[in-house]
Amino acid sequence: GSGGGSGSADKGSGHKLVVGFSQVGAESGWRTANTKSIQESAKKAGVELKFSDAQQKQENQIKAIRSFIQQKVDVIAFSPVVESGWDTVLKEAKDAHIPVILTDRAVDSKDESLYVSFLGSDFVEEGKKAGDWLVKEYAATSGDVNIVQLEGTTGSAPANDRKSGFADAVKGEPKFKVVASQTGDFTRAKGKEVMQAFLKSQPKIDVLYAHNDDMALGAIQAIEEAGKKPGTDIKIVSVDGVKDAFTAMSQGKINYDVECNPLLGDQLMELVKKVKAGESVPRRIKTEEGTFTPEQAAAALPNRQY
Amino acid sequence: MNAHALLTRLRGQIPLLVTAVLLVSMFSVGSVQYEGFFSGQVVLNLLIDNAFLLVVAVGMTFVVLTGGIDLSVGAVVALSTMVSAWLVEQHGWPPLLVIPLVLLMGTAGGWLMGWIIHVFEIQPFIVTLAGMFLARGLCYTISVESISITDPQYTAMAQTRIPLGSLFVSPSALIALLVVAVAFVVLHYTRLGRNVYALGGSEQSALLMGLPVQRTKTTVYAISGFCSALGGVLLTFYMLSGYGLHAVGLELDAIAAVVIGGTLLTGGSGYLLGTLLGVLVLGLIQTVISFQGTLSSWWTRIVIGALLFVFIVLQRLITARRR
Amino acid sequence: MRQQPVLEVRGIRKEFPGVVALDGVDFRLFPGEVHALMGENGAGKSTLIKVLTGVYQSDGGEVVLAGERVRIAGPLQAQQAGISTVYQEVNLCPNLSVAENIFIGREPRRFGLVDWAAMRRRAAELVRELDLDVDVSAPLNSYSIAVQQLVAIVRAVDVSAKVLILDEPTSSLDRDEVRQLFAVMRRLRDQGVAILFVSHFLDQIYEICDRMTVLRNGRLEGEYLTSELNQVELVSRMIGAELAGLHQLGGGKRRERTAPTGKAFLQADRLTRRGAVEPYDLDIRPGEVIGLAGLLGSGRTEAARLLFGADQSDGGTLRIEGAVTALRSPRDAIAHGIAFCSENRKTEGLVGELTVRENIVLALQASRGWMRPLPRAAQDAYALRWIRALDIRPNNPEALVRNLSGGNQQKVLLARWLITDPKLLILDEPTRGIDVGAKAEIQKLVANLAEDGMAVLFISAELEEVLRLSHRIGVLRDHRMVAQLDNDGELTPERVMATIASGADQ
Amino acid sequence: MSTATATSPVRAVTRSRLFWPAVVLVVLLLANLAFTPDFFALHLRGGHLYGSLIDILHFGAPLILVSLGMTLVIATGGIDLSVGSTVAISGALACLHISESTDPGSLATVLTALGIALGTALVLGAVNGLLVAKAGVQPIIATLILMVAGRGVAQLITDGQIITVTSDPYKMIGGGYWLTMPFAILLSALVVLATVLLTRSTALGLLLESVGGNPVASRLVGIRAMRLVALVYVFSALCAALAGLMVSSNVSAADGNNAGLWIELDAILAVVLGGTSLNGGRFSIGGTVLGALIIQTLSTTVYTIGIPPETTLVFKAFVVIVVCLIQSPVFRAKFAARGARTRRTTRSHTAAPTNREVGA
Ligand SMILES: Nc1ncnc2c1ncn2[C@@H]1O[C@H](COP(=O)(O)OP(=O)(O)OP(=O)(O)O)[C@@H](O)[C@H]1O
Ligand SMILES: Nc1ncnc2c1ncn2[C@@H]1O[C@H](COP(=O)(O)OP(=O)(O)OP(=O)(O)O)[C@@H](O)[C@H]1O
Ligand SMILES: [Mg+2]
Ligand SMILES: [Mg+2]
Repeated sequence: GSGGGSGSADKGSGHKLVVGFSQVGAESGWRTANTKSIQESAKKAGVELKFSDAQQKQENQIKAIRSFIQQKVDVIAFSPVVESGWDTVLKEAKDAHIPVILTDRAVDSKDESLYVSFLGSDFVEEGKKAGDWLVKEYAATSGDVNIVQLEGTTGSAPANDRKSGFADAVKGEPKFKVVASQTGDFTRAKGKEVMQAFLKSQPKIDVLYAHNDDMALGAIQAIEEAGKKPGTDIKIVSVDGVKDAFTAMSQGKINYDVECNPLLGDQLMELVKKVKAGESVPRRIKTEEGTFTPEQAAAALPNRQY
Repeated sequence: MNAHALLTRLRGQIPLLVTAVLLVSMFSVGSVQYEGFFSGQVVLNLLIDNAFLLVVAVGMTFVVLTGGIDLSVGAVVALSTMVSAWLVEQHGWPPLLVIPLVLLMGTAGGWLMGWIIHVFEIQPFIVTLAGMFLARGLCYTISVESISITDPQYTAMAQTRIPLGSLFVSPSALIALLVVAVAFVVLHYTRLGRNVYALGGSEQSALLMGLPVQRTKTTVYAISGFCSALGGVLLTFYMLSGYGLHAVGLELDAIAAVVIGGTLLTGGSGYLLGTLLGVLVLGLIQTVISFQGTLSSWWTRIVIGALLFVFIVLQRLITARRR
Repeated sequence: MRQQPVLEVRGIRKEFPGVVALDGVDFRLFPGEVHALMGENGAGKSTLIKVLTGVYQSDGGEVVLAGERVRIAGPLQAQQAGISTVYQEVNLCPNLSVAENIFIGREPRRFGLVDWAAMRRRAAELVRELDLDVDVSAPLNSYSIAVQQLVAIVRAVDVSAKVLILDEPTSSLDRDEVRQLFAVMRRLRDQGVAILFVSHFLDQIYEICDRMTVLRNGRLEGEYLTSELNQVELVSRMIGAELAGLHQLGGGKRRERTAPTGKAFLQADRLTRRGAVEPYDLDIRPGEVIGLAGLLGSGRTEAARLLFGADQSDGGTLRIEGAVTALRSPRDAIAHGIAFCSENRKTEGLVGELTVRENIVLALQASRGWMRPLPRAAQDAYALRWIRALDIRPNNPEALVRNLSGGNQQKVLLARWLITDPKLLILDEPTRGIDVGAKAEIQKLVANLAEDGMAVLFISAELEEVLRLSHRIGVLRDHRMVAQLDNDGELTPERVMATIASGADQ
Repeated sequence: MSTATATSPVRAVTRSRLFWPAVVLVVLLLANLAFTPDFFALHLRGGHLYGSLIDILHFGAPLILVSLGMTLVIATGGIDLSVGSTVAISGALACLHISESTDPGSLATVLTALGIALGTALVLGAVNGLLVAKAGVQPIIATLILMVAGRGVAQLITDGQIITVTSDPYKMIGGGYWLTMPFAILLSALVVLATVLLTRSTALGLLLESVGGNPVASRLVGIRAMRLVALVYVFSALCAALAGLMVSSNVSAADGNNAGLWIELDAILAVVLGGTSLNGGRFSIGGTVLGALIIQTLSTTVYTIGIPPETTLVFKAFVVIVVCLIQSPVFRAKFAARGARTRRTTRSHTAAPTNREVGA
């Protein structure tokens, strides 16, 4: 790969650290918070950040990474749009001796040496947490528990993983029945629209599991307009933990929220420095993420940034 | 042939020249703006990164020239990547069997859409939109996950680099250029090509002049289907994965490339080389964006729009003045 | 009698929703004959031709080609069966070059690839045979409708066919082209080609045709030898009644004219546009009819377009009612009371998918602006009045113009401009494709309008018509106005032709 | 073909361009009835009409508005891809203003918010109009620019976040009720009515159809084509903006990233299903409304009969294609006809969008 040549070799260590970061896009508030956190921490850490937005297109992300290689950055970090299909470009980076860090989503590449570390949350885990809570919550009841699910954008990694994680958690007990499951594209409007249809077509709904808070918030409105009480008539489990959701929780409208922390800027910068300094870093770093009950949420609400 | 004829011929080419000039000036601006921009490799990367778009746009050019439109291309690309990955990875079919199969599938799909459009006189927009839904839908019915490809032949195609001096291109880029060359010959030196233009000029007249309207139409959509499938194959090489969400909105990029290249959406007039330029313009804009590494997500979009705006307006003004 | 017909149809029936276009029509075409298909506007001529060539499928009857029954699926099959056709409206591809329009579908090829050089060469030869001076590599739409019509003819004639069908090929050709065309037709006839010829010019029919078939309202009126049926009888067969005022046909006596005096409504002074017309002067007084004569492509249309602001003049001045005016757009011209009825009804005139009524009121409505719509009642009144006055068929104001016959479309276009009652009416080939009866009517109409003080600029390829109507005749040649002849009693077509030929008045 | 010719009233109805879209809509609705028996049930709940049909109208309202503007654009032979972005921008602007104002609840605040949103839309539309009419850029590319950039602008306004507002007057537009009906339905009905009047009781409709049908001729009859075309894009932008307000007000939040995403496709589809040709010329507002409702019903159907998300698209594809076939006169003829002859006849005098002059 003459593209990068002996890329980072010729940069003195006194030289300001240059990181190329390729973001998926700006499809949600969560994503924006994630971007912001990274940009700010970079400023704080005195790292020069080359940021590029792929607008949900893997090919754009690949182009971006290529151009990082061209520009001979010191470290490349990116949150993959999707797990697969990165080997080629990552090889180019490797040939150019530029270490790569993954954030927020892993890649399924066989060749371990292509990236040094993966920093981020585990969507399957999140789904499981949501499911586990449900199992505990309904440990007492014996009757059927009718669940409706608002899925994320069809085919997107978080949607797939949160679905499967949740399914694993509840499959142990046959009383949990997912009676309806539709995509709400991670948006409030869709969430509301779909929930409204569910409320009409489903005679009995006990639980709503939403793949993200925006859809949950949309659904809450639908439930209220149908004259039911969200959180009591229909229990609501959701993922993300954005501020608006916490507000809703503090009003008891959401029963359980699994955090998916976008604020991994500082951790990333730490990692970058370590990697650059040649220290060994763990291959997998989980972002510290909690789960929230209404009480905890109410407590955490005041100092919630996003 | 006389001077006047030469002049008219030249006048026909002016939009093309203007576009080319604008493209070059855009590149030079980028070169002075960003370090490392002015390198042969950047130019070659334009081809490498946009090979599949180029192929798709070529197919789209045929359709648009007849006054039609094909919205299914993006989805067909995705479907091709999906089917390839699925067959190769999960059924262990040999690539040399899978690739022709995928191409055949795309062609057949296109042909079918063309047939429906012509025989039932339904507007291309809807038929191909339905095609788009169907193709994407089929992707998900195969799998909602993305399937990554580890097959050695594919990885080879993905990672071979054909060196040009100190630079390199990918096989895909060469394939794309080949497609352009072939398409050029077809459009300008075969009866099919001329019929395409005639159809775009006036379908009624084409019919009354005894041209094979139905055959031409179906063929054109078949070509577009083929190109989409081939684009899908190239994308598979590029991404080494099949995924239902690949190439979302690609149809718009393709149409944009075609139209920027000076082809009229109403059909009948346009240039294949224009499409090549159009693709390069879009690619160059992307490159500028990625070199300009400080743009926030939304400024990225705004700047893309702005660049497009400047380009289009200049293109219009200059060509308009020349007329 | 003679050998069997190459083409024969029996009991052909063709219905369109609401209209029976053809009803049990029989028709025979023999090799080596020129056969006229006669009938009023809307009689069914073009429909019959479209059925013969598979554009429409008949709802009844049979087509027999060279002795055997055939089902012609479409124009392509018709061509393969040896039927070559020029349809009524110019049906070529405006975006392609002249050469391509002539050869598309049968391009000369080398190694399977289109041989452009050869194509242009041969196209140039063919065009020259009709001594047309056009650049065959220029796009067709850069040429006037007449040129386009000739290109269509060239295309049809060049394929060596058994049957040649020409639907009103001469509607906007002038004498010379017609002569050229007839020469070609005779040559082909002598080679045994059967030619079906449609025209509303009786003289042409009698000059070239051996036999004719007359249609009336979609029914067969009869088949006659040209020699056995004189013009007056023919016309009465066509319209099914004794035509009052037949004297107005063919030649006819000139109407008495006293060239109006008084100040001009419009004065063009050295008006010019590069590449279209050389500087020319022209005064038009209220009540005056000015004719423009010239060969095809001489610049009559261009000259007229300048007076309407359809093209911008780039030299000279234009006075309207004494005041210097620059017409920036047709809208300006219309505001000054000028109307322009284009020679090209298909691309510059009608809006196909609008109804007859809507097309008729369009210009008037446009000048009123969208805020002041014509009341529906008024629209209907206008439509019905002119449908009756010009005998537009079908007489249904809600019929789509697209579905009208060529001549009837032309009438609609005329009506559109007449209802605006302009101060200056520019008519470019207004009687294109209009049948004898209606033509007489329209000529009378124009004359009367002039008598009532309307200024008229009248362009027609048919010199007699120009002479019959106009007080003064401007003669154009190679885009130059070479003379203006006062049309006193003495002016003859020959003299005008001479002027055109010599490029000066003697 | 003209329907005014002496035909029985029944024929006249079946010939009307609205007939087949209507049939399709009814069939779709009935299909739902099969799965959810009380699909048509309407009952009052807290003074609000409540039921699936209301939902369809309610969620369809924004699409109807956008399609309305799109119809006129398409009538002039153009197309407007930027509506989606306009939807996002207007919602974002309004919500931003309200959320920043001191008392979000006040009518004044909301009205100014609307003013800002609609005013901006006006400008955006004017830009499109000028690009198309004055600069002569092809509509699809001219509006593509705003489609791309506009989304960015919307995100810029919301700072990529979701702006939540709590303001009853604002909530009214998209979420509120009036006379037991969702206000959104009434509002869009009003706009549709106004547009019908505007186009059909003035000469606007005729002039638009003429410009779309034959631009050259239109110029020669002195129609101010340029102005009309520009105007139409402005109108389209305004409709989109109004739709944007509805969408954001309905969830009382502005989502610059997702609001109105891909709505342009749905809108165009609605117009085409409504029987308006993309080549310009004749347009049918009634048809467009039906088209929009068909689309909305379709997605509701998907939710209610529980088609799994991964097969949703396949389902939609089939419905769309079936709908088109039913609407295609040729198909119906082929379906009805025995043998080739009748087949070919119909083909020739049903004007395909492309062939403009079958007669003469
Ligand atoms: N596609 C169509 N749909 C409906 N009616 C049609 C169609 N084409 C032709 N007609 C009707 O059929 C009749 C015959 O039309 P046709 O064009 O054959 O007349 P024509 O003899 O060619 O007249 P002209 O001398 O003006 O060309 C007319 O009344 C016309 O309105
Ligand atoms: N619409 C047009 N655009 C460009 N050039 C044209 C156009 N129409 C005609 N011309 C050119 O101008 C010349 C004059 O054509 P024009 O139609 O004005 O002559 P004319 O005397 O009206 O001939 P015709 O009898 O064919 O109308 C034609 O030879 C043609 O080359
Ligand atoms: Mg005719
Ligand atoms: Mg002329």
